[in-house]
Amino acid sequence: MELSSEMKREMYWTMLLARRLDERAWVLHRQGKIAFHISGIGHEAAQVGAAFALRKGHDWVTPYYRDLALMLSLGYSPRDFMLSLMGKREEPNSGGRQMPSHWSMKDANAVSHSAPVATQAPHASGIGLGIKMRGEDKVVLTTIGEGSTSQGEWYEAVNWAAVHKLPVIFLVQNNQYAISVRVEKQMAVKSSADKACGLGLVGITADGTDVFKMWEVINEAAERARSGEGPTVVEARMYRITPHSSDDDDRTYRSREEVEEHKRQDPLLVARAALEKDGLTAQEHDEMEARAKAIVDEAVQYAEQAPYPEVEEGMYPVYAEEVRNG
Amino acid sequence: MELSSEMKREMYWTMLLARRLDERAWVLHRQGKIAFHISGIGHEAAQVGAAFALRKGHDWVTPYYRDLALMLSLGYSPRDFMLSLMGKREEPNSGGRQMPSHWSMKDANAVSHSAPVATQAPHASGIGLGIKMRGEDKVVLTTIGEGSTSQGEWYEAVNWAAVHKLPVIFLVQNNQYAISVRVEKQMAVKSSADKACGLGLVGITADGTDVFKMWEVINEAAERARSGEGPTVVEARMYRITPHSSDDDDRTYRSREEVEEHKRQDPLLVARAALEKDGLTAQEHDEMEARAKAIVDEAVQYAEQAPYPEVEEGMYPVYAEEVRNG
Amino acid sequence: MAEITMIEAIRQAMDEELARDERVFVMGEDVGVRGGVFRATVGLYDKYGEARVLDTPLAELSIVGVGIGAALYGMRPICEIQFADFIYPAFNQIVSEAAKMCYRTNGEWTVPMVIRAPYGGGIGGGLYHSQSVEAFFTHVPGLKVVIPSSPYDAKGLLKSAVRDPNPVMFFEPKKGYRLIRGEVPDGEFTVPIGPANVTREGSDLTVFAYGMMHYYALQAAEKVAAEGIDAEVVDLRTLYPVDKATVLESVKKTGKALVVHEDNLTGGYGAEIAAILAEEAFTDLDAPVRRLAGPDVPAVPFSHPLQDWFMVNPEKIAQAMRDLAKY
Amino acid sequence: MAEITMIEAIRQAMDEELARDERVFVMGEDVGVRGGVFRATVGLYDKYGEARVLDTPLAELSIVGVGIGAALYGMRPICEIQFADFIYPAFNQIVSEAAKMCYRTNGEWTVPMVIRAPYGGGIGGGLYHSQSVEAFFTHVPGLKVVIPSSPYDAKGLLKSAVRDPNPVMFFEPKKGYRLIRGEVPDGEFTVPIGPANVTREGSDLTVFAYGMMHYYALQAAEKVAAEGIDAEVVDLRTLYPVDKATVLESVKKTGKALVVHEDNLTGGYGAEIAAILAEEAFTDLDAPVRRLAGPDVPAVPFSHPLQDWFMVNPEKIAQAMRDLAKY
Ligand SMILES: Cc1ncc(C[n+]2csc(CCOP(=O)(O)OP(=O)(O)O)c2C)c(N)n1
Ligand SMILES: Cc1ncc(C[n+]2csc(CCOP(=O)(O)OP(=O)(O)O)c2C)c(N)n1
Ligand SMILES: [Mg+2]
Ligand SMILES: [Mg+2]
Repeated sequence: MELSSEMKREMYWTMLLARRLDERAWVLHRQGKIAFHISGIGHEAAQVGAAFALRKGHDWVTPYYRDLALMLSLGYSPRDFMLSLMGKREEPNSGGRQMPSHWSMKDANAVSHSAPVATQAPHASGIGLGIKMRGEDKVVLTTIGEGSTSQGEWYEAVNWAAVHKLPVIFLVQNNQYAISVRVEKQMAVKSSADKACGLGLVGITADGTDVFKMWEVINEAAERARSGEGPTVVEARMYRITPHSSDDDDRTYRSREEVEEHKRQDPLLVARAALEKDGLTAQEHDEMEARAKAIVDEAVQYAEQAPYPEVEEGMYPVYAEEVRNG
Repeated sequence: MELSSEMKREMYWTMLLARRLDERAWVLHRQGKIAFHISGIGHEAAQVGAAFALRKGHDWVTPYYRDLALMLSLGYSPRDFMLSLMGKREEPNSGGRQMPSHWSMKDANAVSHSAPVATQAPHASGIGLGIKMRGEDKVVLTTIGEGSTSQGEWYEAVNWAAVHKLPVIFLVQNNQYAISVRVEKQMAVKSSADKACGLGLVGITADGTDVFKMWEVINEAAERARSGEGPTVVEARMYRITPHSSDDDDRTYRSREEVEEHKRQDPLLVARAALEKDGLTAQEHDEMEARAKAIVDEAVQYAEQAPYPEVEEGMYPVYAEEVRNG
Repeated sequence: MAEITMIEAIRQAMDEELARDERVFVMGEDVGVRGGVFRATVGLYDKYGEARVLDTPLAELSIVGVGIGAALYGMRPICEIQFADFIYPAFNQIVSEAAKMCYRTNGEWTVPMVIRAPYGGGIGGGLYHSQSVEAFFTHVPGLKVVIPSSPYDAKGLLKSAVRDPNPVMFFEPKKGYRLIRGEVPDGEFTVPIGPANVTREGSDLTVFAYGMMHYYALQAAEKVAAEGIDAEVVDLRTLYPVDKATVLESVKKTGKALVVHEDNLTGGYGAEIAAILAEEAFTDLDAPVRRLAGPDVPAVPFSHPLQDWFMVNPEKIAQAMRDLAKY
Repeated sequence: MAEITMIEAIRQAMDEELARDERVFVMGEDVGVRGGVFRATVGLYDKYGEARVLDTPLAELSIVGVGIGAALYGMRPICEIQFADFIYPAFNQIVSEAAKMCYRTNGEWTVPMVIRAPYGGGIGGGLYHSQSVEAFFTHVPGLKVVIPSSPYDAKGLLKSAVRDPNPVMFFEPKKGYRLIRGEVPDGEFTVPIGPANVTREGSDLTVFAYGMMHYYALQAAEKVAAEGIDAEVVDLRTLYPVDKATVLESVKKTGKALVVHEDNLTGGYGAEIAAILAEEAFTDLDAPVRRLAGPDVPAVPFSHPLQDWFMVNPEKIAQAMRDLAKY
């Protein structure tokens, strides 16, 4: 399968929108309008490449907190994101109960992410088991940071999928850091994809700054999964361009030069260069930017005016019997 | 380094003694004299080979429940074992608090084993970290069953050791079964030693029915550890000749033919054949047997007459301040 | 109606639920060909096949974590933890994920699953095959915690648990697996999760218990009845959420309460019952709320005299009842 | 004597213990170069080097499991869990191993280690950065559980914890890290693990609390003092083993008890205090034992109005005191 020009532009557009939303979150934080933001800047190519390789609404995803671009690809809206940043009632992940960026979107088969890292990985294997039991041709994608692959939880999930040949794609977004801790202190192998060889499944290391390459790799993994050949670990390599979160001060553990150097490999620049070769004009790009800005502005405005939850809402739904609609 | 004939005989003697003790435990169980036994029959070569490659009282061990032969090699006595089977007060692992075969022997640097599988693996890495911090030339050996390497606990322990190049040997005793579950349902690789490649350390699969080969392999791993080259995973392959424990009925999940076939590769027979080539006579062997029988008889008698704990002893020592001597 | 054992009742419940709903499946260590180390799943592998009666890797964390994923996908997993003592590796998945999923998604996702585990001592299992773990879960909103004490309840409650839309922790008193027998109807029935059960009416004092200790409490009540003490016995059954109304009503009547469990005393489930009574039955109480429980040592020791010392038994319960009646 | 913050007191304690005893080392996620996400270990990496201030893999199970191994070997690890909410992956190692090692070996092996973790809500952390987890550990014989509420106690208790021959769970009220300030002597001192602390004498009722809630309880007591209610306040400090004597003595004097914590109500630590009073202070009590705690929902929600709704605060405590005083 080949990506059409139209599809490529759609992918770039999603990356761009994610980036502008993310940047705006940092601004809102500086303005004191939101309390917390955890950023996906630098991760957009891997996420959009992966998401576009899935059949939306058919395949499943158990994402992690940096997956704004991935979630947008699946239909999560800029408004949803802004509502989540502000803890507003309408926020669809949790009605204001969860921190921002802890996604959940049932329509899109995107399962809720909690916060303790790696817990989503066994869920993906369980979903894969369900798919296999029902004999369906779905796949499940689960994402994680490289640091979090140190958790036994991730190992057990991958092992399950390997033993049962489940249709799961384990996408590791290796941005070189777990907060302040470099990847060399997490693992003695060069790539988390190397871990696959110890568990009996395919492992692939890919350039996570190249959205079209990522699409290819995940597309292949999905094919493998659909045809019953089992799971794949994919490590996408990129760099976390921002601090870990709005609570972090990354100057305490890495130099500005290091960060600046990696900005040259910004996945947005990489994709834009490719699209320009493909005919994208400066004017078209300006229009995209203008559209993104308008959307972001509107989303912020909407979310700012949206109400907070009523305090009574804190009491439920602890149990399924207590779920209320609306 | 080469094994002397004397050393080889000592190793064989330890295997034989372990076997006879183990067999007696099954008899005691049939007689209703003990409530529980978990057997190491079939595992003796791997354990004795490994133990003899260590510097006793210098190196450290975090063992698991099948390690009777390993523990005997380190100085655990037949009386200790019988006291443990009977839950007697003098039992040195725990004063009757722990189930049989849940070893602990501080003199020998053999750390207490609990029962939840795989918990001993991170302890080994922690001991290895201590050794490294102090700059000592000790190694730590930790043992486990192949099924238990499915636990995230084991993965995390091995990963730690690999990242920090700790002097740890992870010995997996692959006896084909975890109770009733065959190894193919635990892992998608052929050997748990293959898991090492995913974690960046050396992995070696060895014939666990050949005590002298096992000695060599562990000896090499220990050399690597002592010289700062880091940890090794060794899988010793053997067969669990008995049911999982005295509570198990293995006829429900495997055929008698399968078991009989594997008995031909009994590590005791293998070692004896090698020693006979080395000059061991039938008469010498008979003497060994007679000595073993006498020792086992004496141990049983001693343990039978030994007192149970006083009920007051149940109350302590919950905290280190409450430890009593004697 | 046949008299069957507790374990047979549990097996029947799973069998019937597997037959009733194809989303239901069973997984755990040795539950397949072996039929479980306690034989709770015997015959199910042959009847429903490997896909629905799964031998898992030896890894509790993922038994539960994979179960949660399957539940999210629409299946109804019954996960067996071989001994309650081995549930701790799965603690994160249970507490962070299963319990909080409904609340944290405002109900968008729910986790209908059952986690079964044999618990309790008195079977020579020593420190790591005898533990009671309920108190770790009766503090976790989002979970339901159930412990049956009779074959009837075991079957009826387990069937309810499988049909419940929430994660249900189902702890089975292993000492009672073959020891406790009782009448169980052949056809379909369920016992609702929620209500406690007054299994013996009385007027002098109330004994609150569950699982094996409830079985013993009834024996103890018979014993002291002969001495003129008329005890009410309440089988708590659903420990969480707790059936406060039944607890309070009983003490309103009797004025005296004894709470019994085999788990360690301090921070055990009995503390919550005592606290409820201290707060909401203040004027009803004619005596201090007594707790009878395992001592505060790490777990049941192996050696027989030590095990006997640890375990609560009918005679210890009877003695506590006598003391309380005298107050 | 300088006035310092709670977090500075904690940092000082570790600094001094690292200097005093070369067996002591600190490990955890981001504790090295970064100095901890709350900056509790700032400067220690530079001062003591990478070998003694270790950035670990992101894996709590092995942070604790490796710590246990090191302790068995003779070291004195201080393990940091970044947020108490993330301690569950280590639950098995803490409960099965650290807690039970001494008992199960009849004292042959002991595990002298400290596990530090920030806990508690009110800081906008939502469901997974606000949890109180003490009740899971105050039910585990073999552990000691400590929660300081002042810089003085934080420093003195942490130093005692490092020197204690047992595993000590040391939970730090993160909301108080920079908010709570107090005088702390410069030189060597320790505060013993064990005794609770009567921080305000009073005659009308007793408030039992710890951590942030104790800080608030003192504020509430001042508030109601102006209204003529003379409250005694007890800082429980060492939650496990509990200092029963101090608890009972105070209620003997005041006759009324309010137990406060921010953790969920049901099965929380307050239940044990209430149960002790219900059993051993029956004749001293002039009113029901009141518990004021977080509601029984999975954890503190993120959105500000919901967080405020969840959290116990000085005004809620004052109100509960007024109600109780009136009884
Ligand atoms: C179990 C657990 N421990 C600790 C944390 C705190 N924490 C949040 S993100 C993070 C680093 C994650 O690093 P990585 O997996 O590489 O993902 P990244 O953030 O770099 O994308 C840590 C330690 C957590 N959320 N969960
Ligand atoms: C955490 C945990 N889960 C389950 C058990 C019950 N159990 C005891 S031994 C065993 C099988 C172990 O198999 P393996 O690791 O291959 O070792 P083997 O017994 O074959 O030597 C199981 C499931 C346990 N002890 N601990
Ligand atoms: Mg990272
Ligand atoms: Mg095995």
